[in-house]
Amino acid sequence: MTTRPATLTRKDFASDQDVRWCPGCGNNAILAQVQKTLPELGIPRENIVMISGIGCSSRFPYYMDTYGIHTIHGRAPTVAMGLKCARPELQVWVVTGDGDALAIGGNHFSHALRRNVDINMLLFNNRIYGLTKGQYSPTTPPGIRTLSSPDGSIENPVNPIGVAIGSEASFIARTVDVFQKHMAAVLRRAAEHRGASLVEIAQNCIIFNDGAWAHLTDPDSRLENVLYLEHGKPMRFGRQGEKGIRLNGLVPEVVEVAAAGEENLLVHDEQAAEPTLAYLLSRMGPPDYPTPVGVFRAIDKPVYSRLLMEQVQGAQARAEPDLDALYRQGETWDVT
Amino acid sequence: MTTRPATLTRKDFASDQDVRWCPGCGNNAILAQVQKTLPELGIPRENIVMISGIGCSSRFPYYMDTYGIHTIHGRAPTVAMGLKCARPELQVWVVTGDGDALAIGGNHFSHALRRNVDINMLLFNNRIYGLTKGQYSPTTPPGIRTLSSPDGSIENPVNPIGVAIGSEASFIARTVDVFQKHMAAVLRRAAEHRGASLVEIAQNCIIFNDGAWAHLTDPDSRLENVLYLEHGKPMRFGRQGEKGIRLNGLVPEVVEVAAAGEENLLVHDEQAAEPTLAYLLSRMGPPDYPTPVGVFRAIDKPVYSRLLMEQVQGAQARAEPDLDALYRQGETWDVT
Amino acid sequence: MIRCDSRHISQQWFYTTGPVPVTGRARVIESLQQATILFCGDSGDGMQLTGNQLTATSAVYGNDVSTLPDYPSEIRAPAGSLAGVSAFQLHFASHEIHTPGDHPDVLVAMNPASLKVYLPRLQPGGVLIVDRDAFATRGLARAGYDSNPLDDPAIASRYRLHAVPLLTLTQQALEGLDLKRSAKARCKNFFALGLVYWLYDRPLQQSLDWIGQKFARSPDVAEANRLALQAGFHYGETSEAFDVQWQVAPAPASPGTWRTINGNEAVALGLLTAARLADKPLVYSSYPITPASEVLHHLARWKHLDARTIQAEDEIAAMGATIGAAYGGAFAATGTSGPGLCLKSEAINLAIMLELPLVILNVQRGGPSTGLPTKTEQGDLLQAMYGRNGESPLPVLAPAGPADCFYVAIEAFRIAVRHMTPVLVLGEGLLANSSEPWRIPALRELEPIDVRHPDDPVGFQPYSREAGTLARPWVVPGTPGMEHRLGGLEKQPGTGAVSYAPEDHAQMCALRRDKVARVADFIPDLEVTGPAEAPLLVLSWGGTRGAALTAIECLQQQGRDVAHAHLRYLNPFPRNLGDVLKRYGTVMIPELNHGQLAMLIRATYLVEVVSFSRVGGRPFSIAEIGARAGELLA
Amino acid sequence: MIRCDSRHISQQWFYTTGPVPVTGRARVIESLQQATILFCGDSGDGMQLTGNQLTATSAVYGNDVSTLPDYPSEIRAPAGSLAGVSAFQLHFASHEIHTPGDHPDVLVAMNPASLKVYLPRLQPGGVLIVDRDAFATRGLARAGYDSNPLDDPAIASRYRLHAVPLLTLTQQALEGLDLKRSAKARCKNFFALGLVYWLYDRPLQQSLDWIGQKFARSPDVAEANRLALQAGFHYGETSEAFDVQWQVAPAPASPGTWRTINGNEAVALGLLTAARLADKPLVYSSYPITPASEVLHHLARWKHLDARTIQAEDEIAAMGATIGAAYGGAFAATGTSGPGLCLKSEAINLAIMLELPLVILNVQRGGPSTGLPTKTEQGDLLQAMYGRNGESPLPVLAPAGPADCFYVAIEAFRIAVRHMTPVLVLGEGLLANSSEPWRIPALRELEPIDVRHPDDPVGFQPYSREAGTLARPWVVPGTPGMEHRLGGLEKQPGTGAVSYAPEDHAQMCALRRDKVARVADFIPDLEVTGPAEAPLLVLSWGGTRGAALTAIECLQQQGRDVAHAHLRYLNPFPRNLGDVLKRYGTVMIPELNHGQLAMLIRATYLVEVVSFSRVGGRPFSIAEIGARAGELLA
Ligand SMILES: Cc1ncc(C[n+]2csc(CCOP(=O)(O)OP(=O)(O)O)c2C)c(N)n1
Ligand SMILES: Cc1ncc(C[n+]2csc(CCOP(=O)(O)OP(=O)(O)O)c2C)c(N)n1
Ligand code: SF4
Ligand code: SF4
Ligand SMILES: [Mg+2]
Ligand SMILES: [Mg+2]
Repeated sequence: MTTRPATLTRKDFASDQDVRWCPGCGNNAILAQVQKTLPELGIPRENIVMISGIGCSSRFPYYMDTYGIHTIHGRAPTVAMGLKCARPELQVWVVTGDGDALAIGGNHFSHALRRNVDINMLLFNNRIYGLTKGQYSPTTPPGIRTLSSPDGSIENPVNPIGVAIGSEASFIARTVDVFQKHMAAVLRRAAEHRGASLVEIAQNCIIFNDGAWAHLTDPDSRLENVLYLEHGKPMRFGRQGEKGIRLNGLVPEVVEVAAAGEENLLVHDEQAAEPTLAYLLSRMGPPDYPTPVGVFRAIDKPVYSRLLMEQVQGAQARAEPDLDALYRQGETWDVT
Repeated sequence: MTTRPATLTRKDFASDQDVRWCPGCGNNAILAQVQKTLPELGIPRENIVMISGIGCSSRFPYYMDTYGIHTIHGRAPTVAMGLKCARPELQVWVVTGDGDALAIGGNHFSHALRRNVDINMLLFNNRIYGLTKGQYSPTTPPGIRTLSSPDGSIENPVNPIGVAIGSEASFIARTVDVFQKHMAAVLRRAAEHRGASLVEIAQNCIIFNDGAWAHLTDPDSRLENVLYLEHGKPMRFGRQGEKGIRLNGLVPEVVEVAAAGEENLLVHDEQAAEPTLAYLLSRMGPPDYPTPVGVFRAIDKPVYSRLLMEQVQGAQARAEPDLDALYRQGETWDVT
Repeated sequence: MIRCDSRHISQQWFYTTGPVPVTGRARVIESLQQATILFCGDSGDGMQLTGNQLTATSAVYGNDVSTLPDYPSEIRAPAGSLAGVSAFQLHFASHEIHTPGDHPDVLVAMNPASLKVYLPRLQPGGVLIVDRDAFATRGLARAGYDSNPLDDPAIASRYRLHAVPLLTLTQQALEGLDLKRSAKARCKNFFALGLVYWLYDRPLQQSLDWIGQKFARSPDVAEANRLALQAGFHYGETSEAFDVQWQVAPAPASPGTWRTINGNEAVALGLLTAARLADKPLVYSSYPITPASEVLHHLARWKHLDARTIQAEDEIAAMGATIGAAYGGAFAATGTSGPGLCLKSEAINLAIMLELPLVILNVQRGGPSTGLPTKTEQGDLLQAMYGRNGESPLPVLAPAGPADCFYVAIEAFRIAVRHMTPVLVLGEGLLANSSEPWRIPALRELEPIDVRHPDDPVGFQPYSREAGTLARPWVVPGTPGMEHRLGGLEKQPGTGAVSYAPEDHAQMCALRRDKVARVADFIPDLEVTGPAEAPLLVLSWGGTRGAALTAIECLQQQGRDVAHAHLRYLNPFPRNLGDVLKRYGTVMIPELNHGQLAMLIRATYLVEVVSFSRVGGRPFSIAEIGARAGELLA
Repeated sequence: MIRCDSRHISQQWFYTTGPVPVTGRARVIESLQQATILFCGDSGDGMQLTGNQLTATSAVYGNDVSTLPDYPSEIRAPAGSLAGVSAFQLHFASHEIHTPGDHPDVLVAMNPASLKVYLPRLQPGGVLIVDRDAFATRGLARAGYDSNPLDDPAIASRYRLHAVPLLTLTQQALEGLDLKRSAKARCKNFFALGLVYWLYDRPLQQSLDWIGQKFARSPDVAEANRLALQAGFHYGETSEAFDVQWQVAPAPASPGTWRTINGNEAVALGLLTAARLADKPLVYSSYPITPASEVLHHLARWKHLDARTIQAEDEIAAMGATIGAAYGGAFAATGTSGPGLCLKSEAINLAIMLELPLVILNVQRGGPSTGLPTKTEQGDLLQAMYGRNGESPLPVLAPAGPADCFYVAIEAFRIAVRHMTPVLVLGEGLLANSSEPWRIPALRELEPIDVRHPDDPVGFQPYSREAGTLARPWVVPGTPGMEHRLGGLEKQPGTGAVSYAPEDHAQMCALRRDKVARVADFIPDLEVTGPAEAPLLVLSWGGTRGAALTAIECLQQQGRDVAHAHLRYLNPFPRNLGDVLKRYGTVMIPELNHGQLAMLIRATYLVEVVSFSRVGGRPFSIAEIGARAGELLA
């Protein structure tokens, strides 16, 4: 046994591998935040496991001095599910990209959320395939020219949050690679949530899709374009929070708070009985709306990995764990 | 060339294979409706292709005297996509089940809808794996005991319509195996829609999940439990349509029409700019709400298979289709 | 030890006799050494249940038994249709047997369709019992008969035909009871069973008790079935039609408690037992597929023994979950069949790179593609060996019989943990569904599986090697100070750090190869039944063992100079295999494929091999293997 | 014809001479028959571009050329790091050559990291040009040098070291221009190129023109690069340091128009050409994966030739779409690499059952699992043959060089359509990325592919057979009166109706096997280079051809009695292969795996094979194959 510091610091979570992302890649900022936030969760480092698929984003585990597996393309959630069922006490993180989670891995992504396996998924969305040098992904806007769409992409993108809602997710949030404090807060919420948590992280790929999220990060326009969701609070944004969101039937509209009156603004509710509000928010974004960030939804829901263990324990309470007896069930006869 | 009847009849669509579903299986009723409806579409039989995966439902193509492929488990939408890109003029149907489309095939199902490939998908939802003799499926309610969940299923189901909305589908409808006229109308709408159409068909598996849809089919309670969606009409149901749906914020509520006034009822809009209404409707069902059937959503949206051909034609308009020239692009030199 | 009696003599490959003569003499009691009975009828006729009853009775009576159910592949084909026929074949004997038998001596056909499908199987001179009542025009038409086969003199002369009005007799027997006619009709299978019980002079008690338990909740139905069973027995006794009764004495069996078991239940029990032998939970993750689904169904019922089952969204997910569970330190296994193995292949390769211990069960069925889901085959051997990108070796085992599935499952985990490698078990539809008696072991009789999870961080390297086994350390998350990352990229030996260096790749590939080769140091030598040198060796693997062994033992008893050996370990091969092969003039390999093991043997040992291969979705018969071997000896 | 000159003599396996002596005599012009140059530097240094320029110039000048780029696997590793090194090797000659060369004669290293990685490759006595300016402490540290290697006397004595201040000289040369220093610095690769041009006495014009076009939009950058290029050339001339200049004369080449092409572009052009030869659209459906992605990128740009590309959501979808497109009557192909082939395997089996014509391209990379994505290997041969459940044969072809990829792609479609079967093409990372000259064919020179879509419903059966090829009819949807259903379940021959009958399954399995075997009736016999009988035959496949052929031709010129043959068709084998093998004492098979072809040959022909196998992510060198063959001959 090596003796380890009582309280961990960011350094304890940095592995000895040198980080091999492009200089200026948003992944670097995300790594820094995760390394900064994990020690604050007070979970022993050896009980944390990082599982990723394949992609630039999926190299993440190599840089974290925790347990981890760099698996294969799109399958990280399945490995995480198996691990969690074997070792429910571990804190299991999945790190994935927009291609890894939504192209080849779409099915596992969706089923992990549906089952509400107790894992935390970080989806680095740079709206491109980075590692394979720049093809469009399921989140790439139509018309974008890439190596595989020289005349512009003809594919209609999905929205990770919409997919998560369709998959009945119990915790859904969004943050941005460069929103340091915000990301830290969201990560903490995700870690604390019981069940599957999805955090979409808008991440900039400076090489193949630079500026995909400029409207959220550009210092000048940022406040105009970002809607910070806060549970129980009316939805306001703008430099001085002078703008707000009001509901007209099922259609959200941007209003001047002064004119509309704060009391008439839409109030955020992470725990709404139905995901309809979260869904409505997931549709908001440029050009007509600000882009919501923060926790869209966080509800309590039966957790697969817990239910499984409850059934095991329940069965053990009902019946002796007697394998010899199991062998003998049904017709038997004795030869002497 | 054989001479064929000018106008086709149901018989023309029945293959010579005897139908091998359990007597009383809902699939039989669906087959009858499809065979009855297709001739009315006025499409030459030879231009219709039925593509299925694996499952009881997926045996469908064998019984239709059209072109068809009984493919492999969960992959039918991919085969349909390839066929449609090779032969845009064909009418391509996909027949699938809740396991085929939402378990192993979930990713392809979702991507076909996202791309809006011009195919018509019929999802026979019996909320069970029939062909493999009765395991729970992604649409099986929690707690149900099956061969693979003897202590009750611990999985949290998805709703095919919710998944389709998360996948940005352009046409979404629901009908029931025994609703003959209704199914015919919905099938016709699906066939006419440009782009991917999804029709969820509530189907009864009398062997492994009998009565899963009894609340929709039971003659006594049916009118109480079914909400027939009609574009532009207020949402009414009940024996004499005495009940209606009213919106309270984002929450639908069941009201007495007389008391509430028809003008205050939620009016159905298949073409709403945003899918929020369709999503809200997809959440309705027992115990608190009637179950909506009919067309949830039908919008115009760029169609993948058309865009692809447009890019091809566009390129051909711009450049000579000269392969010899293509060989010679870049540096060349002559040896004499 | 097996004996070649009339049943075998009647196989034409012995060139000796023709069919058993159709005698007409007064009733006698003949004693036989074995018998094969086939019940067939519509899916609704309860043939599986009937067969299982005769099996249980015969087993409890002390015979050796071997059974093979034959389900329709459609869930429920139209009543009376050929596709809807369901059958159950049972072979029981007064000596050790290894197969469900070739051709039945007695065929019980409950309707025309089943007669049409199975009559060709009945051996000439065999007893044919049919329900005459079912041979009305409608039934005949459904089966595609244009005339009633019961009126066909050819049939009457070729077999001992008994056209019994089973339905009528059953209704009569149940006259007194106040039950729906349809309910009474459903008892006719018990009438038929009773008749067969009489034919083979079997006690009714076991079935009477079973009926009592089974229908405890509806006593009148229980009563009806009891009466039907007894009536059938009585009918045999009284009816003049039956002139002979047979007795098959108990077989010598090693002392202990016995039960019958099929391969799917045996493998499920084996996996669970392996976990228990290491004090581990079993995590079994699978996506349903015929014929492997049953393994999931069994384990799902055994949660009280910490069997944690996951029904994954597909085979890829099932494999991924198995990897995750193994990384976590559980005993992790997954099960599937051919098409599912295709889907798992990429993730199996990840397991090979991660060097994690886990078991992959592939219950082979007819291929390629969806193929013949409910039929048996041995077509996935080369896929098991090579169906992954790059050099990706793993150990491959194949059970030799239904009960052996139990021991192979344990052995697979033993190897997986000892060498830190995924292990692939090649089952077969045949073994999965057929049953044989199993001497129930006591858990304490079984050798524990010792598992080490190092927890000393000093000098820890995730890819260091244990000398003998070349295993790397199985360090599990939660171990302080030993945090490490695994991945599918190539590694530096020792540290496991990602490396693209040519020498590292070469060394890691060699290590993975040698590690699997090392398994051979721990497995038994190949044993030969028969002469150590001979003109012919018949080498079998998997489910062909029964037919091959029986056929060769018969030949040996006829004084032919031939030997048999069986491969349970397909990768690596037993160390002595090469030497064994050299000692025989010809090596014949019977397999249900186009010669896959033959190909491996030729490539590995450069020996000429006679591949006796067959793909028909059916197991080999003793007769055809015997016949082919006979030719080679001639 | 190849010649073994100083370059080869210097390979120690000729046991003749040691390194070329480091001379100090006055500048002379030597004429060589070939040269190998390696440019290496940081990913940012533009080494690929530099290498391509020298390639184009040399090709246009008339040399035979062969190149091999070596990218870092990280997208953009930290500047100056070992992981960030990018290199480009070029081999040009006055005669026909088949490989990018073993050890470079000239190594240009733009920074310490690249020197560290590639110096070991430079052959003793070779010319070493480095940018001295880059060898400051920071750069040295990043590369893990604790002292400056340029001060290491060992290096200076072992190689002809030229530590040139490339950066400074470039900045000076561009003094006059008003450009950012950084922009000027970026021109230093052209300075280095100019110096190499001088070394080999190459004309600048081709590159000057290219610069003009490339930087048309920023004339000042164009000017800067032009000046740097010329300055570099001038530096060679004026600097006393360089005492010798080399000339490599043009190689004889068949008349026509030529270009250089790499395997990925060649295969893309081949697929498109095949479709055109049948007047069909090409539907190419793929999921990006290194090193196959480029094929998708090329075809996506060729829509004007009716190349319809689909970027699928995964490899399974790509394979499914390919099946759908083939059913529709298009020429359908998909491309992937190892892990993707695993995922496609289930759907490939469906294509085998449906008997649809399509092409699957698998560009092999280092395995197993994710392995070494950017490195070359031949590890997927057995997967291609057997990586599917059940008996699932399909034809397998492997291109022998970059340009051959074009012809193999066409041949694959020809076979697919002729026999109605999926065909698998086994490419390699090596061929995908390396280029060689290609004599551009004229479309009309190429034999059309004749396709029939029957449209006469009379007597139509979907699974009827054409006598010679055993193909079934390719009837496409839209054909009136011929509606039919296909599926993955086993079929009745002829009608194609679902059937589980044993004899139908046996017959269909045999048909699928025989159909693939029939391909051998249509392919050329195996040709041998060298004696028809000899003690040794070296048998190569895929990308090993170049090194094997060169090595054996050299041995032959030394009068050794050895022959070479190359397999382009891996399933089925050419009819005469068995006879050919018999004529040689020993058969040696070099392959980049653990002996996969060797195992097929042993199993098929029962001949002893010396497997010379290697897995290091690197191609074979001429030297190592020559050396091994030499041992076997000794
Ligand atoms: C089975 C398989 N198919 C394809 C690939 C190639 N591949 C690696 S990463 C990747 C996409 C990565 O995109 P994303 O998940 O968005 O990650 P990013 O690099 O953008 O962070 C692909 C197609 C692979 N490694 N494995
Ligand atoms: C790759 C693969 N995995 C598993 C199976 C086994 N299988 C066949 S159908 C099926 C599920 C069918 O469920 P559903 O799609 O709901 O069809 P249903 O029978 O209920 O109509 C499964 C698991 C298979 N055929 N192929
Ligand atoms: S390619 Fe893009 S995503 Fe990948 S490391 Fe570079 S910047 Fe980041
Ligand atoms: S099992 Fe269920 S779904 Fe399948 S055919 Fe029978 S009733 Fe229909
Ligand atoms: Mg991405
Ligand atoms: Mg279903």
